[in-house]
Amino acid sequence: MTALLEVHDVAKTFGEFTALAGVSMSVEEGQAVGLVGPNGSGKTTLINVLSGVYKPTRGTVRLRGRDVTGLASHRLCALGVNRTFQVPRPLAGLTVAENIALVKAGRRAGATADLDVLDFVGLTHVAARRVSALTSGEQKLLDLARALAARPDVLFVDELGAGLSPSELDHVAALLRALRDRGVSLVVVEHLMGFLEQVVDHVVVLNAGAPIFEGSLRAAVADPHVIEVFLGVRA
Amino acid sequence: MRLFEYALISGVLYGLFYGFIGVGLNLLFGVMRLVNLAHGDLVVWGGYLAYSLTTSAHVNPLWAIPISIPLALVAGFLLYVLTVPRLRRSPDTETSSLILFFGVSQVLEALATMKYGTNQVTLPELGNPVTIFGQQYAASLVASAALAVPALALFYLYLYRTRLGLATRAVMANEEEATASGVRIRLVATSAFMIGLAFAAAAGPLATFMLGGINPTTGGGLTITAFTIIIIGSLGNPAGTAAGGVLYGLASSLTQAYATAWTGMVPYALLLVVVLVRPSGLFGRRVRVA
Amino acid sequence: MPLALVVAVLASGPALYNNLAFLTTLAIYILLAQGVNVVYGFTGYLPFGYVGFFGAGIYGSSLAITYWHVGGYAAIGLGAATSIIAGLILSPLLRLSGAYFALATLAASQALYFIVANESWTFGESGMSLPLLFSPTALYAISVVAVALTLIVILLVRDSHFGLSLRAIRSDPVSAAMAGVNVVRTRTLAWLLSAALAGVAGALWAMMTSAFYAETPFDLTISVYAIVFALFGGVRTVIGPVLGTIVLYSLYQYIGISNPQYFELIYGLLIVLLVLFLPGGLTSLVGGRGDRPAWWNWVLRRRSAHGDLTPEGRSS
Amino acid sequence: MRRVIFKTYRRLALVGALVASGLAVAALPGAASAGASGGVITVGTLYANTGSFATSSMPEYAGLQFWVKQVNAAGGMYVAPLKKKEQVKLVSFNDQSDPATATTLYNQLLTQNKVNVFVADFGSVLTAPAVTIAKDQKHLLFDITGSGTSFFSSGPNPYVVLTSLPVSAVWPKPVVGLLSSLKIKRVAILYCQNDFDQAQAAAIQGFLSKEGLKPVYFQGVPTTQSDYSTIVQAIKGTNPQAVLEFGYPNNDIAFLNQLKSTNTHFNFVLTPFPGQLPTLFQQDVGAKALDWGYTYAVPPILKINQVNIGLGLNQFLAKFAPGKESSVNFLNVAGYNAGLAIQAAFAHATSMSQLGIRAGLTAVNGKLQTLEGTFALNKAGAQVGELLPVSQMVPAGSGFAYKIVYPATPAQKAMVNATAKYPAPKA
Repeated sequence: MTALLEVHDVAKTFGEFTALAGVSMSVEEGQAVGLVGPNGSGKTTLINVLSGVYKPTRGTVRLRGRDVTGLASHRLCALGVNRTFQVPRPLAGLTVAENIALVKAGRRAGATADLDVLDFVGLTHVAARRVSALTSGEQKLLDLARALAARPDVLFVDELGAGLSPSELDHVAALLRALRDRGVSLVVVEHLMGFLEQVVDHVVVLNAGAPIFEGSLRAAVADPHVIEVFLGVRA
Repeated sequence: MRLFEYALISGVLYGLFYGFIGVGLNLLFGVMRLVNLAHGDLVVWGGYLAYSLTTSAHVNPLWAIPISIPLALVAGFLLYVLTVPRLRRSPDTETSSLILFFGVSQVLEALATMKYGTNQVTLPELGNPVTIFGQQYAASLVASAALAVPALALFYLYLYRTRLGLATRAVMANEEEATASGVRIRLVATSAFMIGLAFAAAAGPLATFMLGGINPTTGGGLTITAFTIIIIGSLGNPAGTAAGGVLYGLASSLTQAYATAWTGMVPYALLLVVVLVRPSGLFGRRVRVA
Repeated sequence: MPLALVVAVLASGPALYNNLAFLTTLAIYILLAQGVNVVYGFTGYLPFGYVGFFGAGIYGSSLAITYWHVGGYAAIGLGAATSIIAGLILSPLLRLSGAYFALATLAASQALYFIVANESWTFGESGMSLPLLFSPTALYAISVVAVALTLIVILLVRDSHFGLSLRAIRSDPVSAAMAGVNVVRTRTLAWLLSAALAGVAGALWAMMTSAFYAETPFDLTISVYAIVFALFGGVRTVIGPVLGTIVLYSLYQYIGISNPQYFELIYGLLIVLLVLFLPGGLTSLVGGRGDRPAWWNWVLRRRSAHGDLTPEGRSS
Repeated sequence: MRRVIFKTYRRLALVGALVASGLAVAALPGAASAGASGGVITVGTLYANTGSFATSSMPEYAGLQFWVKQVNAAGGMYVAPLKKKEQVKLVSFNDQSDPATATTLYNQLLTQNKVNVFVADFGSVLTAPAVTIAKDQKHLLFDITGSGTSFFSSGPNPYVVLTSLPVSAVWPKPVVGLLSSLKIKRVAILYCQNDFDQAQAAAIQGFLSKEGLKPVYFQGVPTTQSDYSTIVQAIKGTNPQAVLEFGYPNNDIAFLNQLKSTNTHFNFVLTPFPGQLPTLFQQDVGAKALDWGYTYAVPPILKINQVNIGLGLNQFLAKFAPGKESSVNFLNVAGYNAGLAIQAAFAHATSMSQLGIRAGLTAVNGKLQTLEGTFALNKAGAQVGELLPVSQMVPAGSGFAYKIVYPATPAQKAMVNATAKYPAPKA
């Protein structure tokens, strides 16, 4: 069986600056993969490339064996790839309901086809409000709901936990687990190990734009190289 | 061949002058993203000042340059205080400024009409023609180029050899980062605004020669030319502005020589080609694509 | 409802004030202001050279009338088609942002002017001269119908998924793309719709004026007026550009007739004050479609000294 | 709750705005003003006090205003169908040099002010919309200087009357006569790409080709051109015996200044506007640079005092600007002359209808002698009478004087007061 998403030697440079040096990884159907690494290690750049915000300088991306390298975001969206943003980017001029209505659902089947996404994330009570009236936690949830409305098979979750209260964190972790259980593949970027633990079992560790470890979260935490990278940066 | 040589030399001379015209705009647009559509009108007002001086005091029109600078600094300060802080609160400063300065340009044109009438005014030629390689060039043309060089050099020194210039470049590169690292945006913006206006007004007397006279409506075309030049030459780059000016001057004089009917199209065609092919300008790295 | 009112007002125009050239021009400016509304209001791109499409419509229809002897309605269609073609050719400009886009469209419109003014097949030097195809009354009636159709189209656009996509793109193109919106295509469609409106306006103008030189159709002040009218009324609303045009263009005509000495000065100051104190336009004063009124924003600003309660629409 | 309030506000606003705009429209003065009734003949016109045509429009307007003052002081204008004199009322609006605005304002004159006849603003660009309106609404237009070829090329037309300048295409005929009398073969022509200048350039090219000559330089530049440096050099490179530059005033000024500042000498230089705007050219170019140049001789250079309507030139100068006769320019005369044409039309009108008024002009066609010469129209309404001789500017004291060196009609031979000095002496 081929992997759902296969990333092969993807690199991205901006002028002389290399953000991604060549990343290969794969995501199986229904798998939840953690993407960790120190600041500036290329996690968000990788997600930007995989979600069509940037075109990669080199490398290929395959979705169910089909080459989707460099496709624009809206095409990827239609093919079942979606994401949330590190700083949530719900559409500020629109209401919550409009944010969801914007996504033309119904085109895809997908694991979340039967889901009322606002109800799922718990935002039904603010559906008529404008985005600017939401708290930052609610905006994060809306960002997730907007991504889910497109019924993705692969969802990139970029630091959804950052800045949330402990109770909100538990709520979000539960949501992600529920998605995983429904069969949505997740790639989760997160600094908070406790949060990550609840959602993923498999992690890829990036440093300086290249993967340095791939395996279980437990093994990663014990890996001397990984520890060095993290402590080195912290020091 | 003689014609080609003449077109090249006068193109370079004109080009340096056009570089001068672009400098002030570069500060306003490059630093603050203010689309100063009144730039050309400010240049024209500098020219009118020279005209007033020569007709009332019968002095060399170039005296208007040192006189206009302090006046423009004051006017710049007032205009800044009255408009910019409010403008910067707008969700889309760039677009709002474009419309606002169109209004300012209308006002300046109206005031010029009221004071000087609608007739073309000219300045007395500075002296006998200058001979270069056996062909004659107007004294004012040579003087304009000669004055443009130190003006461009001053602009360079300001940006690269003063603390304020360093701060200005930081703001140009990234306003948020600059603020975070303690740059006083207000100071940088105010001084850039004032200096930009001073450069514009100082170029006025020269423009009056180069454009064969000025009238209240001259400013509009000049503004577009100035934008073309700074976009060709890349924002915030003094050498680029000079080079953009020279490129424009050469294109203009070569079309005059060989495709006369199309001279009017030169600035527009150049601008279109540059923004489509290389939006960062020919001498810059900053890319501004949506 | 507002649509019916606008049409009623325009239709009763001749009874109030029987200067059909003025009323037709007013209708033409409403079309242009709506065109600006579509591209600026809905996508945030300021088409400073919008007059280029107007000119393309004028010359497309006029040349068709001159060379192919087409009828008036065909001329309107061909005017729109010419503008749409111009819009397609210029669509790469949509890659640019902010002032670069504004200046590039300006350059494009003036480049188009120089082509038209230079060529003899466009009657660039000798001027265009058209036969009379519609009586002034008929032309005005057609203009009112054109305005009504335009308003219907804009209403449909606003309330459709297309309109929602446009608003989303204006808010955040990256996020909109992630929601499945084809940003480039959606923007281009808005751009072409706006071009088509200018083309129709151009064809109407050509048939009204019938004798003109190239400098008039490509005069940048036409762009500026359309933009100012739309802004004054309030972009992103349907009624705003209509109101803005009716009020300001009537004022303009009134001033033109009463001959004040300081016309240009007053108009310039008006623009300056408008940008500084009424950036949302007339409709924002009273709360247009879901927007908070300007005074309410002001109250909010006063109440939040540290700006944590920022008025909406001011995200950077 | 807030939504409801906003909705109410919205309705109120809508109603308010509509009322306001309605008021704005109703307040337009034209709607209220009386038309032709009440024993006055109303003449409508436009002028531009700002913008690119203001320089020419304002003096023309002043000339027309002067005519109104003159006829009214004389107890009014004789109106043949009414068999009595009537006062003349001038209704004028400001079009700011904008042809689109001019369109609505011309229409305003006809529909709201119901003027008896109307007069176009200066030049072809601002006249074009008036020509359309005149033809569409069958209303008599007095076109002072809008000499655009297309206005008069579509066959007989009773509604447009060109009062001052001959159409551009016949205008430069004496220039060619002068060139051939001087045995000049190498002619360089530079023109601005507008109807007025291009038509003259093309006409000369046509006349020359009849003599088997081809211009050594024939180029158009945009009317907005201000930099002539390389162009002048390119012309110089063709070694012309004569250089003809057809521009608007600002083009002529920039071109002549370029010659001056580079000490470029041509043996024969003709520009159209120094003759029409002497004061402006003296200021902006200076007498020295104008010396030995050629231009069309228009009044007041052309001194026509034998007239059968209105004032002769000398009287006009004395009354129009007492003590400041030298400040009077051609456009003042042209504005006044348009008034005379109106006066003649009404004096011989067969009825008060538009065609009746036009018939008045037909009655005196070719017989009317004004300070601009013989007033003669062709079937399309173009002026074919007032042809302009060529004059040369010669040094005189600290300034210069215009000498008429070549006539445009046999009748003008008597006016010739110098022979052309060719080649022009170097300064």
